[in-house]
Amino acid sequence: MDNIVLLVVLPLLAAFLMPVLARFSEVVARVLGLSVLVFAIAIIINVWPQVNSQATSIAIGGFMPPIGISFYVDQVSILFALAIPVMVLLFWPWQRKTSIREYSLMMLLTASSSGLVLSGDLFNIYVFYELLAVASYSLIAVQGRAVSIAASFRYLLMGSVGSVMMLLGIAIIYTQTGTLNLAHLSLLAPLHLDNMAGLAAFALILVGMGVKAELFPVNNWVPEVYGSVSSNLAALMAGLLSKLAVIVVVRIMVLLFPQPEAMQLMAMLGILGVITGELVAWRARDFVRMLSFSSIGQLGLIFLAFSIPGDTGMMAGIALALHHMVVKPALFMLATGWSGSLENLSGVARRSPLTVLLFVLLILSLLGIPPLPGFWAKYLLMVGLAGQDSAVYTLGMIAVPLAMIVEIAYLFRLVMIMYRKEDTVKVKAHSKWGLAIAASAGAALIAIVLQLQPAGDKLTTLAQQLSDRNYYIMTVFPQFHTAETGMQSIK
Amino acid sequence: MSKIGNIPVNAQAGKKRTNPLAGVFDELVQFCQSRSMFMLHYCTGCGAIELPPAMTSRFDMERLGIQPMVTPRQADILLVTGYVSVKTLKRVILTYEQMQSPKYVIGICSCTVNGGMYWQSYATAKVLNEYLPVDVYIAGCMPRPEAVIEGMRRLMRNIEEGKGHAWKDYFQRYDYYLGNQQHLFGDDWQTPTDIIGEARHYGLETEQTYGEHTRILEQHQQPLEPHKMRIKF
Amino acid sequence: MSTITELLTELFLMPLIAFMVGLAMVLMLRKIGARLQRRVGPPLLQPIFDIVKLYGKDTQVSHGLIHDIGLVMAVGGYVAAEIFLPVPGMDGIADKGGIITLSYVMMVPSLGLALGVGQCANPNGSIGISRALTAMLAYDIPFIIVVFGVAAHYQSTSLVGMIEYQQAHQWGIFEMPLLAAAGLFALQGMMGKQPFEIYVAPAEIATGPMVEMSGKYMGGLFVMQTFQLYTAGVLYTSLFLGGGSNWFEFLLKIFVVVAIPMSVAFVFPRYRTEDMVRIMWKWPVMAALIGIAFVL
Amino acid sequence: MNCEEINLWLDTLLAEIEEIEVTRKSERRVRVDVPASSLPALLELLKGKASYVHLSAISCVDWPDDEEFELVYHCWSYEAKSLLSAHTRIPRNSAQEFAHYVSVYDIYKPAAFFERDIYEMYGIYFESSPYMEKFILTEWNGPPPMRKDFDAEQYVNDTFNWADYHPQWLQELEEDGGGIAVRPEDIRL
Amino acid sequence: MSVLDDLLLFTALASVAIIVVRRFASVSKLSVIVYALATVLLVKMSALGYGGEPIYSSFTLNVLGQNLYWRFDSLSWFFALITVVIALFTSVFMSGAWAEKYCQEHSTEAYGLLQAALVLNVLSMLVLLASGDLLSLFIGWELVSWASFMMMFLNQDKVARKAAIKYIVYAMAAAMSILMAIAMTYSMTGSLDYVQIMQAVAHLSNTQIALLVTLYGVGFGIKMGVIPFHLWQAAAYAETPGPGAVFMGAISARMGLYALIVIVVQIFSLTRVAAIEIPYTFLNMQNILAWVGALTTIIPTYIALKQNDARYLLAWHGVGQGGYMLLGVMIADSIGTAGGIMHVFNYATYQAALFMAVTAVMFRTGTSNFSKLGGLVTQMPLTFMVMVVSIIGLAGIPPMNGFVSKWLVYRALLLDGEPLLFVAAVIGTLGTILSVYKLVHNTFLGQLRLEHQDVKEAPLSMLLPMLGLVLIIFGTGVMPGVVLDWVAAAQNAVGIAPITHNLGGIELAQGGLDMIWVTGVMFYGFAVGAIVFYFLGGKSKHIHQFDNYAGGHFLTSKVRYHYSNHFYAGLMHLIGGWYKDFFKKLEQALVSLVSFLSQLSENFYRSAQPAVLVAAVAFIALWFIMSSFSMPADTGTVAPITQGIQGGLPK
Repeated sequence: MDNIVLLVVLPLLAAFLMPVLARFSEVVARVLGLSVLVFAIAIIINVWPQVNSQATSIAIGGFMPPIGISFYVDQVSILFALAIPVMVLLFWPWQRKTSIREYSLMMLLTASSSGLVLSGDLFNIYVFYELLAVASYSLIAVQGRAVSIAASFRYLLMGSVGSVMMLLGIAIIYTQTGTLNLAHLSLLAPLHLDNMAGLAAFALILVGMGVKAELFPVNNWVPEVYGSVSSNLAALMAGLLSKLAVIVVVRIMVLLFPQPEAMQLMAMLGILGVITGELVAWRARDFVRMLSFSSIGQLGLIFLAFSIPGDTGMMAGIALALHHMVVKPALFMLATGWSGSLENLSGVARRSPLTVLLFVLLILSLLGIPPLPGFWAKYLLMVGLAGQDSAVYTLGMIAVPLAMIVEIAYLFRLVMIMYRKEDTVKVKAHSKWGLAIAASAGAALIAIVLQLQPAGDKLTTLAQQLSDRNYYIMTVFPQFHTAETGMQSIK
Repeated sequence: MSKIGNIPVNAQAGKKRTNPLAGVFDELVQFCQSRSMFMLHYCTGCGAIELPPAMTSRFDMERLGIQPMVTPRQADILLVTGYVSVKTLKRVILTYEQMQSPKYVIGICSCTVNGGMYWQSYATAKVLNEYLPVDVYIAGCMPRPEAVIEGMRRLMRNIEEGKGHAWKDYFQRYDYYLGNQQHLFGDDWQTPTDIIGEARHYGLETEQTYGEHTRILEQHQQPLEPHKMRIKF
Repeated sequence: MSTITELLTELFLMPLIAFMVGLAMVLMLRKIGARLQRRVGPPLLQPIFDIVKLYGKDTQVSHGLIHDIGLVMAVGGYVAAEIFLPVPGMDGIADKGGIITLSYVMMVPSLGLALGVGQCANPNGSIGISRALTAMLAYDIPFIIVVFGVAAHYQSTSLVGMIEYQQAHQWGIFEMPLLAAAGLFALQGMMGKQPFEIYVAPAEIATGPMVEMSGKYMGGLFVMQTFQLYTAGVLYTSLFLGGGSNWFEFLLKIFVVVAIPMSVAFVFPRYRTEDMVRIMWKWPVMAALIGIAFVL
Repeated sequence: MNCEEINLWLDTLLAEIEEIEVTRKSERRVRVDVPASSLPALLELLKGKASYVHLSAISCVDWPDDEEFELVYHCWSYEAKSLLSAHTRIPRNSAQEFAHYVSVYDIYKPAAFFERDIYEMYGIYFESSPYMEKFILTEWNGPPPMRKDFDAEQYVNDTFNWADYHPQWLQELEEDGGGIAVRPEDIRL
Repeated sequence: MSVLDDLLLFTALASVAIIVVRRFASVSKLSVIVYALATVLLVKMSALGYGGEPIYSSFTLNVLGQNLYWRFDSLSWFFALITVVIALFTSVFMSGAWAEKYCQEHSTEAYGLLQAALVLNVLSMLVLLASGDLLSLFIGWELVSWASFMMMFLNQDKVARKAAIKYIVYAMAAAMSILMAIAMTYSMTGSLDYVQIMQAVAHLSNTQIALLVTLYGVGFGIKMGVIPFHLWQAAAYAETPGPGAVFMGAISARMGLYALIVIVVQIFSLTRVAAIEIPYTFLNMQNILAWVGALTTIIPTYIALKQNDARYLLAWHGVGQGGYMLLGVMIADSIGTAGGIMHVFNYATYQAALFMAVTAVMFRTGTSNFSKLGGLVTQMPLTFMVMVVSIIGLAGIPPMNGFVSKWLVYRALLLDGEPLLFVAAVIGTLGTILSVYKLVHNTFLGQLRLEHQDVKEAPLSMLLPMLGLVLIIFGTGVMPGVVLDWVAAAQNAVGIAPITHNLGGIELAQGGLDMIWVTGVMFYGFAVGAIVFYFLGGKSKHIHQFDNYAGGHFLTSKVRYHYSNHFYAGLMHLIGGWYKDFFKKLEQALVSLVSFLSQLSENFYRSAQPAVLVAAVAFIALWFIMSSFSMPADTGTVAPITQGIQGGLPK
């Protein structure tokens, strides 16, 4: 079970070894990156059955929590941990001309993201988050185009402000409780963090992590960055990194800040994200810009879903997150050929009917049309929202459908342009690999439709695990049989 | 020189019923035809001003069962009032052919009788019954309403006595009338009504219906048989 | 329900009576018109003379099969409508279909005539028909409100039931004066006489729908006019004047009912189409609605 | 400028021009004889300067023996309250089909109708008049009927035949000596 | 494997087969066989039509704690029967001559897509009709709206595309409002199954019921095209290629009514809906729905009056008659609902026949624009006969079936004592009569055009379905009892007292209706009229159309002596001013509001210095938080925490 730590260590090592090895032979350096990823996948696969039965907490270096650094591995985090190497492998910059620096940055990215997902310690999360941020700034800058450098600088500014606020949040938490271990903190939270300070801390962490998770006030960088980077990287960032940030924030919220105000704050920001995302996407005239705004909208939806207390919220959130993780990168892969203004897509259905059909399948699922998984996610969200009776959720209940109507308007306006009679198409050919990924994503959607029942059960177990605080505490502190004994022991 | 008054017409042509018993029924129909006449006055000239007084309260034509009608389809009597210029004669003939028989023509004012005071004019048709079979003439350079009503009563008596068959003459001697018309309007003269078809349909044709004038008409007449209701896939 | 043989005699007798009474009504119409214009007016049997003369015509013009069928539907529709109207001693099939069926059966002749005139391919006819249908739209709304009020008041839609109710209680006119007034106004429109006769404007569109009707076609329309007057009269009496217990009283009522709109007709000029619709939707509808307010 | 001054001014002006002769028949009637070529100029002067704004009619007189047509333009002035009729003579050239003259449509708009009338009735073709085609005599394809050399009565006798109106009651009268003094066909004016 | 499974499975396999085979010419024959077999399967289930127990499908789905199942009850059987029969007629109409012409003009591919769209539509409608609980209802609902979008999508020209996208946005709005309503029902009653919801409804508060009914009403209303949402339907249905319009016009919009009946009448039960009082007005919820139905009967019918294209006129009538059905259903007593439900059947028959006739005219003359048509009665007499019979049905005049359902609704309104609703319904019907005559007159009557002299009758493959529909219209008109049995079964499946009826019609104490007698007397009248006409009058002669009274003018083909455009000029002088496109302006206002908001939010994303903005906001928030709470005095509490877990150190 302990070789989970290798997930973080090996890519980190490879990241720093790669430039050195590159001196001797290019080939070895290139192969190293891939082999590390494959090895990571192998580790996860053989750990998978064990985690399925019982979540575990690994104390690194033998220092038991709450002092030492501990990794917490349960079904949710292992799922995302698996997603990281798979997605990086899929979106590995295969082109010949990519420099070794980019490979090592990718390795750094994998290391920091898997660490972020697995770590059970607040400060550890902050460190990995910083590492991830640095990796993504430099990855954007390394594209070499002037516009991407400017975008990465603006993203750097936003990111650094975010990380400073997150650090402040952690500081407040530390002053209040004196510990940084998540399990321990969740024991102390009802006593110490249930006041204004706790709420402030949560707000700061939320906005801090929000930068990476495209949360409402801090997502100005999204359109510029996705517009300027290669679609591989954009797919990776939109698909994977934003979900990781969301999962971490949710885990913190569930464990540390279960009070309703926190959830409503997150819900409010989520609703604003949905509305602004969809509305601006309605005006977007460029394919990639439209995709990025729609991803802001979808992320807002995911935040809103997670902010619903109880199981249904978690289920809706995870469903939406996983669905978005599959669909959005596929759409970005389609953008390899179709970037540029929407008008030069007019009549493209005549030129490549299958790709357009795939595009339609993907956006149908994004919109939530019944047989496709997107619908079940949206159904869970609506049921969750309907269950709550506080004002924010009813506002969400009204805002989400309206946003969906705007979304269908601009998506189907694009489909109309594609199916126009006159054939004035000015698009490049898709990259074979990109098409393959998109097609596989479409196949995944259809597979889920056929396997609806097992997928539903898997989703319910994931949600239970994510929302169950005592289970988390039990696994980290096996000696406390129940949460209450833990509480007495502290007082 | 055409003779007025006694138009040689065989009254029996085109009779529907042959058995004698039907005679009683025909008597009734003839009586009703005389008692209810729908009048269409074509105000070709000055004579028309005499008709409103004949209709209104002082002389009241309705006593005789005469009602003014607007379209030739519904009318029985065509009152040609006043001089008939060549241009108007074309329209009078068209209106006459659109009327449904038994139809009667009453020429009011002496201009229809023999040219009247416009006898010298190059533009007017002098004798009406060369172009249409006329039943009754009412002379007078604008006959007074009493004269008009007297003319009407004379027509009613004619119909009662069974002498109201001038309309058959138009079918039976169509070639003569057509000749006069073509003489005046030129050879390419034609009306949208298919008189020859109608004559054949009602069995009113005689050998005099056809002649060289009808041949001239045949050459340039546009086809007039109606669009038959047919099912053709 | 009367037995089959009785019904068959009724099937034969009712339209015949309708025709006879209708002829008398047409004579009365023309006599009133003449008297108002200080004229002598037509002789006694003039309507019969006209109809026999028209049917006795030797040549008739038809524009096609639909033109003929249109006429047959027009006359046939009214013959069928007569059988729905209860007459003292004969009920016909009034209880098989109530007022609503009757008001719809009365639309069959106008639709049939419209189809027939349509095939005459004469724009005067088409303009006339478009105005006739607009007129129908105009007078049918107050008429339907009146029907609603009456049906609601008598709690039944079959004319036979209504007449019994009125025989037992007072006449309809006393219990629902406003509805009766509105009904009379609608009757004026329904009979298509002078103030609301825009679709037969002789000078403007050459008698509208009747422009291409000659011989037996025109005769059919004269017969239809007789039925129209008779139906209007009998419908109004059975709704408001309690039908007829014996024939003399019944005939007297019908003639009085029909005489009022006739005398109004010859005094008024002709309204334009939109004015007719405006007037019909303003005054009678107002009166009828207030009348209903009292009834409900 | 009241009407006396206008009349005075006009008379003096016209007097100066040689080839036209002016006869003022009365205070409200002036006759001017002018050669064909200068008639439009005169009309322009009248309309522009002398307030003769209304062309009430153009009449035409046929002088077959002088081989000429006489055109009379009747102009009316509201201020001067007087009618000026300008007479002119144009050659008849009865050999060809039409006589020719210039149209005054550009000066007086109503001239178009009068010119078309004269064209139909007398066969004078007015150059550049807008409606030079048959309007009244559409059914007539004989010579222009108003010309004196057209004998209407002869034409009527050729084309139409008369009704010998000799009904029953007239025959009885004639048997016992009565009857019509002058038969209709012998009446001559 | 119940019969329902066979039906659904068979239709699914058939649609796959048709989609695969769509390029070949045999696809039209295949589709005809498919629908025929589907009808046979439905007939096997005909016990439902006479009050049988609902048939459950063996296929159930248990997802996320909800179990979805599918069943057919009498109401859904009634609707399914109409759908499949109309589809059968449409497919027969599509095969044969129409197919060849469409393939030449467009392509065999386009024709195949049309067939595929039709079969997908039928499949999705059957799935919707078979839905057993709210979730399966929603899934079916979405499939139907997307299948009809696919049908509208086939027509390539600009107007059709604009109509299609407007449709899909409306349909999505409807879906969203229904999803919201389902979510709320689930949260209020705890389950999505009809039976449990029915029990739970008893103790729901009035406001909750009002909210649910409004949301469901809006959702289903958009699909039915009731008054505030009626703008999309006419253009969308008129622009679909010929037979598509036939199918869509006849039955597609009625799915909204089916769902409304299931939800509002069966689950929330009209008495409960009627109990909800709207404050400050005399109305209650049921009145509002009834008035929406009444307004929908009037406004679209008078918009149809102004149309200058036959297809648009018929499509606008579709909207109008939809309102009529809603009005019928909303009158709580058995006669009214019977009228409403029967009107679905009647309307499907004659709307399909009318659209087929118009398509036949377009097939022969190439246009359906009134100003280019006229006088086709002599060239296409059978199509004319079909159109006359169906317009008599649409106008609701006795011998045809349309009259029976209209009579039922009027009788119900009379019994209920709703004068204004009664008048509104009558205004709607009169408007139908006027616009229906305009349709017949401008296409078939009047002067025949020169270029249409040699137009032939519609081909046999198109005429057969039309004549079949005419037989149905007349048959059910004379003997409405046949349909009334099914309607009665449907009524008691939905929980309303079924209507007492016999073969001829309805007996009621206060004056019933017996169509056999009424039709018999009418045909006796026509016989008398025919005798008077043919035997009393003399021989008549057919004459040419130029031999016409024109005030002495000689008619030639150069001058078109025909009155067809601006047909009801007199009426339009009065009501012309009342058409202010109120709803179109409302729609445009909404669209401009959305674009304004998006402009507003785009400015947010374009701001140059986001980082500084966020930092300032954060700093202020931080300052506020730091000042608002004091640091905890004794930091001692921290210390003991660690001892408590001392034992946790590594061994």
